[in-house]
Amino acid sequence: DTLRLLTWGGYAPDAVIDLFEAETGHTVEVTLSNNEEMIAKLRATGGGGFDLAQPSQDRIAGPQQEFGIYKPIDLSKVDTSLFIASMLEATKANTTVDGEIYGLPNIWGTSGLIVNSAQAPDVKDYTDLCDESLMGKVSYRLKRPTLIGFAFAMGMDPFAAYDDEAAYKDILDKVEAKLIECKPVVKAYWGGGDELLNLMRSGEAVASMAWDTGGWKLNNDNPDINFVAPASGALGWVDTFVLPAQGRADDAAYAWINFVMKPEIAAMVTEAAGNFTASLGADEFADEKLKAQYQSSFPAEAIDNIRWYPPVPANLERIEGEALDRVQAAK
Amino acid sequence: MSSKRLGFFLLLAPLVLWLGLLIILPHIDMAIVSLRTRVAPREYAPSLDNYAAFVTEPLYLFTFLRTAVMSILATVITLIIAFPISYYIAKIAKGRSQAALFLMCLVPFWVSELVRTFGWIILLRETGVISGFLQWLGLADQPIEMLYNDAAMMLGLVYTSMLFMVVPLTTTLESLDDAVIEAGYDLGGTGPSVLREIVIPHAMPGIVSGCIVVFMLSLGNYLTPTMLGGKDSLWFTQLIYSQFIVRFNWELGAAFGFCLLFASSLIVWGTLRLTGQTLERTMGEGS
Amino acid sequence: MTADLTPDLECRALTRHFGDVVAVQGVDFSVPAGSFFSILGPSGCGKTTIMRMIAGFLEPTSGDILIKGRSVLGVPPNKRPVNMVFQHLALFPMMNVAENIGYGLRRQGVAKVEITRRTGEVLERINLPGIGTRKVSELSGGQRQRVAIARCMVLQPDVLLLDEPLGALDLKLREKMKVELKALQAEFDTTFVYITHDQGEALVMSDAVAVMNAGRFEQVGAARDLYYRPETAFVAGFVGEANRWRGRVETVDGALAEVRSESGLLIRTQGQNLRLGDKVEIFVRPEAIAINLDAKTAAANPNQMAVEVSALLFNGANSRVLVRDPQSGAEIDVALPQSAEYSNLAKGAQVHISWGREQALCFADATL
Amino acid sequence: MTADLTPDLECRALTRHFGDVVAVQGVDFSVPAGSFFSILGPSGCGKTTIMRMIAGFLEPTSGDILIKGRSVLGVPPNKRPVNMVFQHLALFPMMNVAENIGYGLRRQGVAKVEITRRTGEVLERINLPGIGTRKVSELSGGQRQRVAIARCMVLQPDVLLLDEPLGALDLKLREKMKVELKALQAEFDTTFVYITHDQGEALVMSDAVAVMNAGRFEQVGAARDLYYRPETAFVAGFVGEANRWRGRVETVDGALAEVRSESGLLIRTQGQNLRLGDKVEIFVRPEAIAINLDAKTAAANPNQMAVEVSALLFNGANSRVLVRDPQSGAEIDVALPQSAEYSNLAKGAQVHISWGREQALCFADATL
Amino acid sequence: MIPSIPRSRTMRLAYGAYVTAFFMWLALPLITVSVFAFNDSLFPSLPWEGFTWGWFFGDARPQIGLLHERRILASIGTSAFIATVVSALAVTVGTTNAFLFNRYSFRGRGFLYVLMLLPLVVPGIVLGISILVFSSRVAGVVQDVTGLYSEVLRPGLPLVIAGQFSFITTIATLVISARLIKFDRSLEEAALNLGAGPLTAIRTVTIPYLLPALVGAFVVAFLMSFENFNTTLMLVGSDAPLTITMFDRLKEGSTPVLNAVSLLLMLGSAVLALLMIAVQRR
Ligand SMILES: Nc1ncnc2c1ncn2[C@@H]1O[C@H](COP(=O)(O)OP(=O)(O)OP(=O)(O)O)[C@@H](O)[C@H]1O
Ligand SMILES: Nc1ncnc2c1ncn2[C@@H]1O[C@H](COP(=O)(O)OP(=O)(O)OP(=O)(O)O)[C@@H](O)[C@H]1O
Ligand SMILES: [Mg+2]
Ligand SMILES: [Mg+2]
Repeated sequence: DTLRLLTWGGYAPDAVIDLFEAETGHTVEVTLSNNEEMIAKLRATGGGGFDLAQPSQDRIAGPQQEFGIYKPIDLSKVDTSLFIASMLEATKANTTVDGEIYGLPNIWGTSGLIVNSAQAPDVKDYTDLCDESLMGKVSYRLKRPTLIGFAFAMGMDPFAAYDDEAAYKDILDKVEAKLIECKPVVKAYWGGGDELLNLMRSGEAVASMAWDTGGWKLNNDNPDINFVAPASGALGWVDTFVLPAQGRADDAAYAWINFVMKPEIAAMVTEAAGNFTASLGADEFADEKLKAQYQSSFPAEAIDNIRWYPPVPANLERIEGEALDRVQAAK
Repeated sequence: MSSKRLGFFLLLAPLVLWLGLLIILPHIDMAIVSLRTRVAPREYAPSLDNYAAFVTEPLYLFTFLRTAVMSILATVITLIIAFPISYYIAKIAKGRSQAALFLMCLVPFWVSELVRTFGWIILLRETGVISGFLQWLGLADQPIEMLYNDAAMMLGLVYTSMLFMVVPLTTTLESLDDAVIEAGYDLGGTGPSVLREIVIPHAMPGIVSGCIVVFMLSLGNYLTPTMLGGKDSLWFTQLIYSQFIVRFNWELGAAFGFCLLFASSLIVWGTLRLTGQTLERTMGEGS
Repeated sequence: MTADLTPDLECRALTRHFGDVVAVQGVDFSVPAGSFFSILGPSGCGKTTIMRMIAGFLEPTSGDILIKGRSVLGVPPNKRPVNMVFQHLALFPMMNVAENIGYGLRRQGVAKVEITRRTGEVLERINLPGIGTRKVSELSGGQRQRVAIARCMVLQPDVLLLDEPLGALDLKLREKMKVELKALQAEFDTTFVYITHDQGEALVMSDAVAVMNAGRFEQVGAARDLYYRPETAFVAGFVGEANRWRGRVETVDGALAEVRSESGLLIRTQGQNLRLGDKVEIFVRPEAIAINLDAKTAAANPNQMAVEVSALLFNGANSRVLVRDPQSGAEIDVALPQSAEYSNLAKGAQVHISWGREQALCFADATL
Repeated sequence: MTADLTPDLECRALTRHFGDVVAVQGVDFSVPAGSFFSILGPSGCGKTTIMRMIAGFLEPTSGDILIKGRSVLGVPPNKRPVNMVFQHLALFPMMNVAENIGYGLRRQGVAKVEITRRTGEVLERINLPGIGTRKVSELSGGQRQRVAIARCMVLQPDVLLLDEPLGALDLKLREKMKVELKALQAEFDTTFVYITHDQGEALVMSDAVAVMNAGRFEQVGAARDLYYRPETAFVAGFVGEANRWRGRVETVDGALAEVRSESGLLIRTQGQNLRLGDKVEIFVRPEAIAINLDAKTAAANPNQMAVEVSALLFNGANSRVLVRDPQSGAEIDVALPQSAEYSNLAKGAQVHISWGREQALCFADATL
Repeated sequence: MIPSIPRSRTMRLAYGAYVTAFFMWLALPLITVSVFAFNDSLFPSLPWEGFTWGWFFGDARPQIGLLHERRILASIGTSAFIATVVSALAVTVGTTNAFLFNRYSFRGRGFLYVLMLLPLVVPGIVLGISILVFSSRVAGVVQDVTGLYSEVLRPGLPLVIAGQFSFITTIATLVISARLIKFDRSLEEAALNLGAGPLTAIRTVTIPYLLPALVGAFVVAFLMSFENFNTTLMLVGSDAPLTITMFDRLKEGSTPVLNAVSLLLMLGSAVLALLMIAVQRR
């Protein structure tokens, strides 16, 4: 069969695909995307066109209720022993709709800050990005992680307000005001990874909100730059496996899941993507340097402080979107 | 006679299929989508809420106006830059160099807009080529940021649209008989007066068609504002894109799409009326 | 008036090269005020080049151009007191008739009312009152013609240049416009310099005609002089129609001579400086040849022969007879006289033709 | 041959309407095999419409077209045994000369070698051997002309239609091509139907000419008949040049009559069915008017008057004198005879003119 | 202001300088992109780290050259495929449209002509979205009624082709019409007169006459399809054409391999352009 995989860059390295194809006889077609586009695309196709997708675990329940684009996972076809049990259970809980499980964890990571410690040693939390001394030297995205990160840094708990639209809106209003106030300091809102990497690497920006992997990548190039878990806590995400509602090659999809969760394969994925997987025992195969970078970014208390995204209720994203638009348009 | 009718219908069929299936029906459908609103998961009700949102939310209106004004500005700048070039190609260059110059105008279109914009990013960024060059010349003592602002975006828009202005302008200017210009001088005209009374009126269809195309391209552009624009340069297409892709709100996105289509048609129609041209004539001559 | 003593336009040793091509070579002429001067020559001989130099669109390579006695070299076209009617008229298609005519006045900063008045006036003079608001595209060919002239005349130029203005018109209209143009010139009393490659136009309208060939003036003179007393073989061949023979001088007796053509015809002629054995060209106009049904009448002429009619080209007053000399096989073009006597002439008829010595124009063969 | 008895082409009561416009109205004619038939008429009179009906591009509204005696109504253009030389020739620009000529043969499925042979043959017949590989754009106007004819002739059509084929050529070339066309027709021995609005072309080449006006044939006949014996005022005015007066019959005496023109000129003429008070038109050709320096010689003619020369239009053999009748103020166009006697005639000279009764063609005034 | 009008030397020089500057400006980003294809660095920007062919031929991390980038190569193939199909369709329909508008006058002709121009004034993104929404709905209806999943109506190659076709056809129509208008109908009549049937006449005379415009329209359509982003973005499925792939790459992090692809494209386009000139010359 042909496995049409809708995934993120780096999650399906060519080397892994070659091994998979050799072992199972399936062929793999990869389409790269991100959370929003994955869902938009599946919505447009009515959950067709792909056999396996990998949205984050917080983006499964809501869209499923709204658009019905996934199909339940048959756990009997999955070798659950390959997964880190706690992660598997958490994901299952977060992706259950009407008693059916829709997602399995694959890769996890965090987002926080990338800081050039030589030039901006004082950046410890999201709100520090608004420091006037960094005028024209900081960058972040205008996306929901920024809203949530700032909310935490401002001492609020947005996740707790997920179910209370009014309270959440209240939080967003404050964050929005902060972001608008902060706007003059920002050099540019980055849109893609390339932009971010170029900004930090060239020294045009000295601090930014970003994913941990980006920071580690830059760290290879310039030891001054590294990922910093913010004081108010890094935001933790888990990218999952889901079956699109109209997928045709479920067998190949399960085969792929079982294949990439093998520790040695998962380690290859980690090397390509830069993030760790939910595969049990993959750490042993992982690159030493990456581990070292991970440990320097995440002291023990920082790991405990990671705030994992809960599932996003359906209507929240609209409110967030409006707030973000207003920030962008503000002078 | 009947074979003539048969021929007519055979020729009409592809046109009707094309326009009907790919332009008209989709737009009708989009109109329908834009006229409903979500009341609960997978439940929609007919309403005008989406249009109301467009009109009542200052952000949307403001973004739209900004986009339109910037597009008009880009069109005007493109026209001003392109006119002397087209004139040079059509009237001053002769023979081989004329053809060569014309082809050189096409060169940027050998690569996609993405690559062109990418090229500008390399040039304009703070640590980019131009900034470096200026420092090397001693004209600047520290890196200069030229990216992420409206000027950069304008540059990108103008650059990307240039061809669509130069081609119709050159074509219409070429059709102006040299003798008519000479007659203008012969009767006592000076450069500016000949330009104002003879050259520009003659080139009007080309100017209008170039302006329409450039305006529409700028208005509908997504890449350039996204890649070159600054932190407050929200473009209306970005708004549409995000409604569809990021916010999963097709209803509002469709309404936005319609507003864009409607308003742009209005502007085009107004321009045509103002200049006394027709779409048929300008477009027929323009290509 | 004393001003009439200086010619309106004078060109002195005017020369123009385009790279290696010599388009105009040492042309000298002067045009008296109020006269109609034509330049007649085949395509590509350099007529337009002269015109464009006078109007200021080309710089002469050498030589001088004087208008009313003042050199205009270096004066830009919009400052020269000459106006030009272009070959395809070059009316401004984006303006109506009145705007076209008023264009030059607007450039001079004449007041609006004044422009309206003068435009109306000139339209009246060209017999087209009230067409001011028409579009150029709504005019007929002849009307455009007149508007183009009016557009120049309203500026009262010292000299009006016309570059084959009738070239684009059809036959009947050309005939009509020829006469009209001459009348307009008289009406405006302006100096006209007129370019054409149609000898009919040049001969009918002009006070003086310059015949031009390959960048040079071959002869300048009144129409009759060119026609009856051409100075070069080129002029003889180009102006009017003619039978043309190449040959060699066989006997010379003072100014009289006998020439044997390449086809073997013996032609008696006259001419200066002819020497035995010279290669010459002989021109005899069709209407100079008398046609007779019997030999007697023909015998009076030094050139006469018995021929057979090979074709009759009936064309009313311009009918021709093609006759064949049985000896040389040469075909000779003879004008058919309008008298009833010849109206029954038919193909194959035996007739006699004859012409006088002085009708056989003789020139040294230039192609030698 | 017996085939010669049926005409190659015959039109019967041919009529064509375009909506309300009647372009062609009840036209009848037949063209004998091997002859040269011209249709002469002003622009827009319906000439092209007739041609297109014969070629099959237009259906007649009524009437019939017969080729070699067989009706071709309903036969599509590609099946009719006629070929057409288009006004602008319509040579295929994307093909070379040989491909152009071979086009019709290829459509007939003739073998390649045969096509090459016949193309070469026809090129030889039009005196252009070896130009087969040239591009159309590399040919001169006259060469194109001949290629266009060859392209049709290679198909050996029964009838060749020519729609103003010389219209696009310049003056000198037209003169030449006229003669050549006639020669080509003799060479191919095919029936030619020729359209033109230039009377010179029609008169010189044709065996028979039809003069057409506003959709109808006014007169069909040989060139001389049309010129000397026009049957209608239109023909008299359109074929050849003429002085034209409108007037009223003042006295009638059998066939003889006296007419007073609107300008007051008294003209003695002759004509059938003239009655006192009739409005008539009188035509007198310029070359029919004799010009005399003294009154005596003129007195022999029934029409004679003393006039003043108002203009001399010198044009070689075609020179004209415009004279003015001092009484009526009418201007009369008189051909200038070629004799030396008149060469000194100048503007303002007092001369006598005269013409015979039979030279003054008289027709009932149609515009009445 | 034309060569025959005398102009001062300063004017001429200034004008010349302006034109030169303009063309330098046009070329600038392309040259920059090309130059950085040879930068021996992971980033296509300053500083210049030295010359390398690695981004074309390299086969080891981190310099994986163009020739070893399966996804990019595949997307070039996809783009070429889409462009070929779109151009062929657009030229075909453009030709029939041109004939329709040139040869027939019928009621509603003017209205249809304006409608035909409409795709030019619809922003690309809106066009893509409207087609996406419509096809999704149709697919939904089809599925509800027949229970069949219609791949064609879901984002993917067919929709990308349809989307690009929908506006490129207008351009093809204009290009072909422009030449057909200049066609002298009497050439076709001459062909009929010489014994060709109506279709043969069109095939042997009209089409050869149109050929330069057909080739021109094809090339223009090909290039427009190849570089289209806005419309494609909304309709693309799992087979991404080159612009989309490059856009994705750019989001992940650009390497000079993108510059290498661009350089390759420029060369390809140059070849196409020369081809077009060669045909037009005929
Ligand atoms: N701009 C130019 N560059 C080069 N050669 C030129 C230019 N203009 C004219 N010539 C050449 O100069 C010669 C004279 O040209 P000109 O236009 O004066 O001829 P003409 O007598 O007006 O002919 P026509 O009757 O065809 O208009 C020709 O050989 C022509 O090729
Ligand atoms: N297709 C048509 N539709 C309507 N009217 C037409 C059409 N073709 C010709 N006519 C009209 O029929 C009349 C005769 O036209 P036709 O073309 O036969 O004239 P013509 O004698 O060939 O003129 P010309 O010498 O200018 O070519 C004209 O009044 C013309 O306007
Ligand atoms: Mg000329
Ligand atoms: Mg006609």
